[in-house]
Amino acid sequence: MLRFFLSRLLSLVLSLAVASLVIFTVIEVIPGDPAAFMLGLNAEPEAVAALRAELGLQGGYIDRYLGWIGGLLAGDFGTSYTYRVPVAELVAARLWVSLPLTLYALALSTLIAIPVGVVAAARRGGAADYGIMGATQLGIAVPNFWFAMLLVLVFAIKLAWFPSGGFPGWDQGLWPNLKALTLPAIALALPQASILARVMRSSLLETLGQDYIRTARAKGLSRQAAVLKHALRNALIPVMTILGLQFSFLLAGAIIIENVFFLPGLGRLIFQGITQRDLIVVESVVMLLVFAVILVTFLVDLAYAAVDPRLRRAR
Amino acid sequence: MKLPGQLYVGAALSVVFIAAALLSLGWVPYSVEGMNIAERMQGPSAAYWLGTDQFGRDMLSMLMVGARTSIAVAIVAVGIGMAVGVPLGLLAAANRGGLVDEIVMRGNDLVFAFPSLVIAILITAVFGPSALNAILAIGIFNIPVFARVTRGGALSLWTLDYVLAARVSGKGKIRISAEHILPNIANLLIVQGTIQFSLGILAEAGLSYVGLGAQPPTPSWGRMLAESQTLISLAPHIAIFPGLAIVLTVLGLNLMGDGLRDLLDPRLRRVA
Amino acid sequence: MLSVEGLSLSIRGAPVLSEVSFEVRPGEVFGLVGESGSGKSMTALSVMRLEPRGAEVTGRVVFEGRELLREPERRMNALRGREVGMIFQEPMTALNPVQTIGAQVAETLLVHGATDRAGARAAAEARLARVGLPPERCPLSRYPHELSGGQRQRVCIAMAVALRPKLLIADEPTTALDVTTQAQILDLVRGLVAEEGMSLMLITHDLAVVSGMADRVAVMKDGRIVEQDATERLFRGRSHPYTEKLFSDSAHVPDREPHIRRAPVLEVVGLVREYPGPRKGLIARHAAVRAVDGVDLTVHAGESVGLVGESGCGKSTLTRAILGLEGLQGGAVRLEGAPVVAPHVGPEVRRRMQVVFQDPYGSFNPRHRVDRLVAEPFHLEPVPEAERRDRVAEALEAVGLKAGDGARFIHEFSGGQRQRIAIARAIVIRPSLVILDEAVSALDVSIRARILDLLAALQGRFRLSYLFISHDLSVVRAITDRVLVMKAGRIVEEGATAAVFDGPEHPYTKELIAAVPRVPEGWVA
Amino acid sequence: MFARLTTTAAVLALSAGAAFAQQTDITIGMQLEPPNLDPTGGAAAAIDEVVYANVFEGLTRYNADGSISPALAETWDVSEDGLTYTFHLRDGVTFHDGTTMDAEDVKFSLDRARAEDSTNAQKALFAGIDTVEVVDPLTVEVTLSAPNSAFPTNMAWGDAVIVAPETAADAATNPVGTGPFMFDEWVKGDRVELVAYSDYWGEAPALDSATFKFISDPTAAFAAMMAGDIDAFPVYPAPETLAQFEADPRFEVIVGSTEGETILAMNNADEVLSDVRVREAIAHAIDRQEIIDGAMFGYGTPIGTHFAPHYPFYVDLTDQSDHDPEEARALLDEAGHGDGLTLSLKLPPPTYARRGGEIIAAQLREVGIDTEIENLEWAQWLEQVFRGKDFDLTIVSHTEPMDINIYARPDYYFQYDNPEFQALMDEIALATDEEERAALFEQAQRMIADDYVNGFLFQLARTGVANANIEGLWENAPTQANDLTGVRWTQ
Repeated sequence: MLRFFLSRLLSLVLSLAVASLVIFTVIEVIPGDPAAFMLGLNAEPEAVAALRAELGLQGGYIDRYLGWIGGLLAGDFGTSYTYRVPVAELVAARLWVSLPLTLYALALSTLIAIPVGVVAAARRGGAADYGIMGATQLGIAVPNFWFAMLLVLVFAIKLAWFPSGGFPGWDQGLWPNLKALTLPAIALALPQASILARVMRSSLLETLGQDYIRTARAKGLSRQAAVLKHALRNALIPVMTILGLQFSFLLAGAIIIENVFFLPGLGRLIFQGITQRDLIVVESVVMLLVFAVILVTFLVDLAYAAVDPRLRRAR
Repeated sequence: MKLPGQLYVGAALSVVFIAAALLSLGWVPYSVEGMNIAERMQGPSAAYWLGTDQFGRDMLSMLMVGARTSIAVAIVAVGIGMAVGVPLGLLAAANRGGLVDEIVMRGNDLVFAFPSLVIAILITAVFGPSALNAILAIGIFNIPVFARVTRGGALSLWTLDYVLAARVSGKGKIRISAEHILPNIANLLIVQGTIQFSLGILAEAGLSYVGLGAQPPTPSWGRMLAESQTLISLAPHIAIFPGLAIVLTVLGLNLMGDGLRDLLDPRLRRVA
Repeated sequence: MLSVEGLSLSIRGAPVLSEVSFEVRPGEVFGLVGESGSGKSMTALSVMRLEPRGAEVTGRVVFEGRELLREPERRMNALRGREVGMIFQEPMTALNPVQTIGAQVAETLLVHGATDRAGARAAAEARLARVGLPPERCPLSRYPHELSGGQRQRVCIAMAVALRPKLLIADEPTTALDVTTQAQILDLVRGLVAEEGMSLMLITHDLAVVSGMADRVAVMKDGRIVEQDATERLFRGRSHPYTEKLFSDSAHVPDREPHIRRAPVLEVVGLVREYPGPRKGLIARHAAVRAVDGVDLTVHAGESVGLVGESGCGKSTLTRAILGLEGLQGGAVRLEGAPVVAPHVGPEVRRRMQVVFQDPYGSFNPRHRVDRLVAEPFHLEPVPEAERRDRVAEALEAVGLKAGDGARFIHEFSGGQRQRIAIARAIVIRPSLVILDEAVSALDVSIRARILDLLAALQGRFRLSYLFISHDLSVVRAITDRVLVMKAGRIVEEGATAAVFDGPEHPYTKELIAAVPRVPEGWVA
Repeated sequence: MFARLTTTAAVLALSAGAAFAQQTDITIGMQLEPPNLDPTGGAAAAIDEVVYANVFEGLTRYNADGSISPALAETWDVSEDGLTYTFHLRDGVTFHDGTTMDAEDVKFSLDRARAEDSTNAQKALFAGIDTVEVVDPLTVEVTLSAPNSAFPTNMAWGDAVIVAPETAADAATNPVGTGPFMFDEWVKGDRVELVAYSDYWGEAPALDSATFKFISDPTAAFAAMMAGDIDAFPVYPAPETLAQFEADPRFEVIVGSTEGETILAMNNADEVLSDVRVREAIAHAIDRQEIIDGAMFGYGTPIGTHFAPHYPFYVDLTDQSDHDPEEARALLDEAGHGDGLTLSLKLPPPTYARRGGEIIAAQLREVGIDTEIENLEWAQWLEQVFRGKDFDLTIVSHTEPMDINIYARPDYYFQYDNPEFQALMDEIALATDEEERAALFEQAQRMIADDYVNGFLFQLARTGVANANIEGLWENAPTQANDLTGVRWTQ
């Protein structure tokens, strides 16, 4: 187990190093100067130069990269050019929106997809199976921003059950924020739930065909007992990988939804960062997202070993 | 054997849109170039079967030409994904456990780790928004998908006896990969190809929605959807039709992909 | 105890069983013998009402007075595992990989509410001990992937007999096991049946196994019982022609007139093959595992040499080393004098050695036509197109197929025909040595006999030498001139086949030969 | 004393009894979030839209109608030679942190803005200042290097607000001013909250708190207004939905004009566009009304020159460049481009540019000019077009007040170099008499119109939507601001 853990840790650190190099290089190449952007149309060249110096944009490529990495390791993400506020503070505030939204969407998607997938597999070829397969196909096909638009039109404007967007802030208590996150979470959860249901179904069908299910039936377990006790646990293993992937996708992939519901999340922070050329913010946040994704994949691998004894080599 | 109905419905839907795209090369009910503000935001009528958009252009023509953009972007993006991803996957499987395998897999994990939409936005910020950059952005994220699927399929074949027999006949890894491995994972790639194709259309719509896909005057479904958003209660048809076009095309492709998978899946064939 | 009358089954219209009738009396061992595809497994599954979906079953199955085909599912669940136990052929996949063996055995008791949790664990421990897996040697907390094939089958047996069922159905329980393990498992089952007064329905394709176990036996062919009687009377009588053919084929010895020349074709000297041991901690490793530990082996021109050993003895590693597919850690391999140095073995050396594998379904690329498959070795010997086509046609006819078959695809052929095509592929470029790696193990007795005849004929006609690798002693005895017995990477005994089989010297060989089930003397003339 | 107390109690009781208490908080919608809250450190309009007149005040201030009135400077007198301005400050004015505002602070603010390393976006406004002297705590004497009649107006700009030395440094994140509202909280990416400042020197505002919410997506803006999450959206981004708000009694649509002259800028240094006939042809190819209807759904006033129509001395020259495709084609033939011409059209993000661009592209195609549209973000537009001058055509709206003087700067992005016009601008700077300034401005407008320097399209309308029960919001936008001092709920 230890060896498995250390080798994964090593590859994690390596990936992060390569990722930081790629991110910094790509972002350095972006044309457009943040200082000029901030001072607008009629600014004097000296004023722009003065601001550039103040923001520390003058240094060469190498030492700025080392400066940035040094900061990252020390936990100092640098100061945002436009907001003049430590990036860590900015990101923390935005994380308090993106993380709950991601978890809420993931919970919704999992709670719907797992049972639906199991039913579809159990009644393979039946009406329920076709119905579910059709619905999931539709779920995948609908562009989530279009679906979000329709949700807002119906639930926010016509029925006014939910706010049309915005985020009251956690100091206003749980309920108003939950209401604010409901529509975006549904919009995000739809495609993910469809994908998860399909994976659950095919994975369960695979395990149902295994010999040990027949052995269980021969021991006297009913069809349902065999599915729940034996098939389900084995079928959940591949589903975990998909969950890991979906978590990382949702964390950053919600840019469009955050726009439609004007939520102050990580996605919009990156998008604004790019348009305002607030490069220090973009670099640090993308780095954080890459780290989150690699960490999640790492945790999924560990969970794999926990669930599937065959992977635990060093017994 | 699963009813191939899925395949027929899927194929029918996909053919309709591909035909519309091809037809639009030659003939289009109304030119998408010209505008006439006077006729704007009209609902479906005899003259304009699907109504007109906010600039008075005919929605049907816009959708047909838009189909061409979406399908072109998706096809080329899948092409990139396959052209680079498949050889990488075969190489990784051929040197199973070796250095090449490790590098390819780590590279895959890394590309997967990058948030795809953010990278698409970065690419467009660097090179400016255009259909080509959208293709590039979507294509890059297809590579790891195909690499992973190819490697998975190839690994299971390398253990089979006929590959050993080929090695005993003195064939090298490259020749074996080409002659024996690739043909036998072809159906796997076809199925994955249709799925990535449909995801490509969704991604193009997403990018255009954020203003990063094809630029005016080339019509694109995503941009039509984005521009129609604010008019949704004023002229709902402008928002409904592009959305429906995307949904039906992606649905058609996915159904076809599923149908193909069941048709080509050897396991099912043997049982029947 | 159990009486089956007119049992018929068809899947989507295709008949699988027709009018199968037999009886199993209390305490009796009833044998069901037949080749693959004869429907014997389907009979067992139908009795247990575990037949596949979409199958229509008719007839009557009466177990202790209850008409099983009419029983509601709930009552059948209560019966399975408590009154009727079943074990299957493939132990490697019969257990749930993510659950401990203790839990899986205890489950049988828990499902039927026999005892509480603690009671179930105690019973499980007792049962596992009874089947030869005492807790001190094999704790209940072990997982299936940590046990050998034989141990797993013992767990399956423990599960099946946990509640002391009245009837135990065993569907080919030892086919996938080594001969020594098979003997132990058969003894265990015989002991259990006798001790607990269970009746046993044993399903196998091996006549020797059934002769040693069953009181009564029935022979099945194409879903029908062709003959059924007390074991000894049936073996001696063999009234039905199919039964007669079954017996003759399984005892068949092809007539060969080996003319062995002195020149050695294959020389293997002191061959050593090591695998890095499993890692311990981050860097350190356990000692390297020596799969092949200094093996010497020679095959003379025109000779058939047999290499026998149980799974895990290193014979397939040795084969891959001889074929030059993997590097060596010691010793050398010479083919007609030319050294074989992996992995880049020159075409002129490779051309003289070809191989036939075990699994007919995995040996061919499904996308290629047969003529292209057979012509694959020509990669080593560029030959003009016309000559290549003739040689392929000649090879196909030599193995008993038609030249026209070249245009067809592999999935259009039966298992036996595919093995013929594999042989055609092996001989098409006139190698001097053909290695047969478990080449006939997957075939039914009747087809095996024909293939062995073919190999004997080809050896004479093309002056081939064979290296025959197998775990099936009776086949090796029938076709080889000399035999080597391998255990844990070493050759423990070598000699003329008849001498070794009649008077084995090494204790392991003795044990091996003793473990081979044999039809009692005199039963078969 | 007692009498006053009872009346206020009565008023409170009365209102408490009314259907619901007089609403005293307001939520204002804005499309862009300010990068920071220091108006002297950045040019972004969003900064002024939050803090101007609410948090910060200058010596003078803009009113709703564009006129200037005294703010922190009660009165000021000008020397004969127009060089020395003596400002008499109001007494008893305090910053939000309680410190008093006096001449020292004014001197500090002006010196800070005109310093060498100042990052003030409008440094040019302070270039004319020679010296700033503190006479006494309530009097400041500013001497200019050259007379400039517009100096009091310049002091009304957002960039010229008065800050205290102690709090100037971190004004970006924690603004401390003298205005009626104090900075309360800023949730980045979502909203800024202000609360009323109890000891404000002037008349207390009707509101006691205000929230500025940032919604960039037009659909989200529409949804937020419709759902009532936002009370007022002064610069509303989706003109196409205004028809619905007009039809809804709950809302009131406020249409005013801004200082934004929207133009199709042409690169006068480009060898094709340097030919006035080509520029005139382009001007005639454009149909202004179709652009206003198509892009802005009818909101906007056509302009024939670079001047805001709501000024008295605006000259309507639209007929000089009326929509005449025949004339355009003739001019193009004359200029030798009969067989067609291809030009790049680079568009910044706002909807007037993106939609206007598509319509203009179609109109130019009618007369044989093909355009390659390139949508750029602001940063790219500034880099390529504004500073790099690498463009043929672009569309942008200049929202600074009275900015016709940009045509006197040859280095400006459309690179118009006309010495005659530059001389005219210097003359205007010196003129102090109103009639004389009006005549000179008129002459300036005609000159750039005759030269067809750019395609003058329309004055950007200020389309705002607000809850019908709100009054006191600015209709026009003489400067970028959301002055809440006069705003109140009617019921």
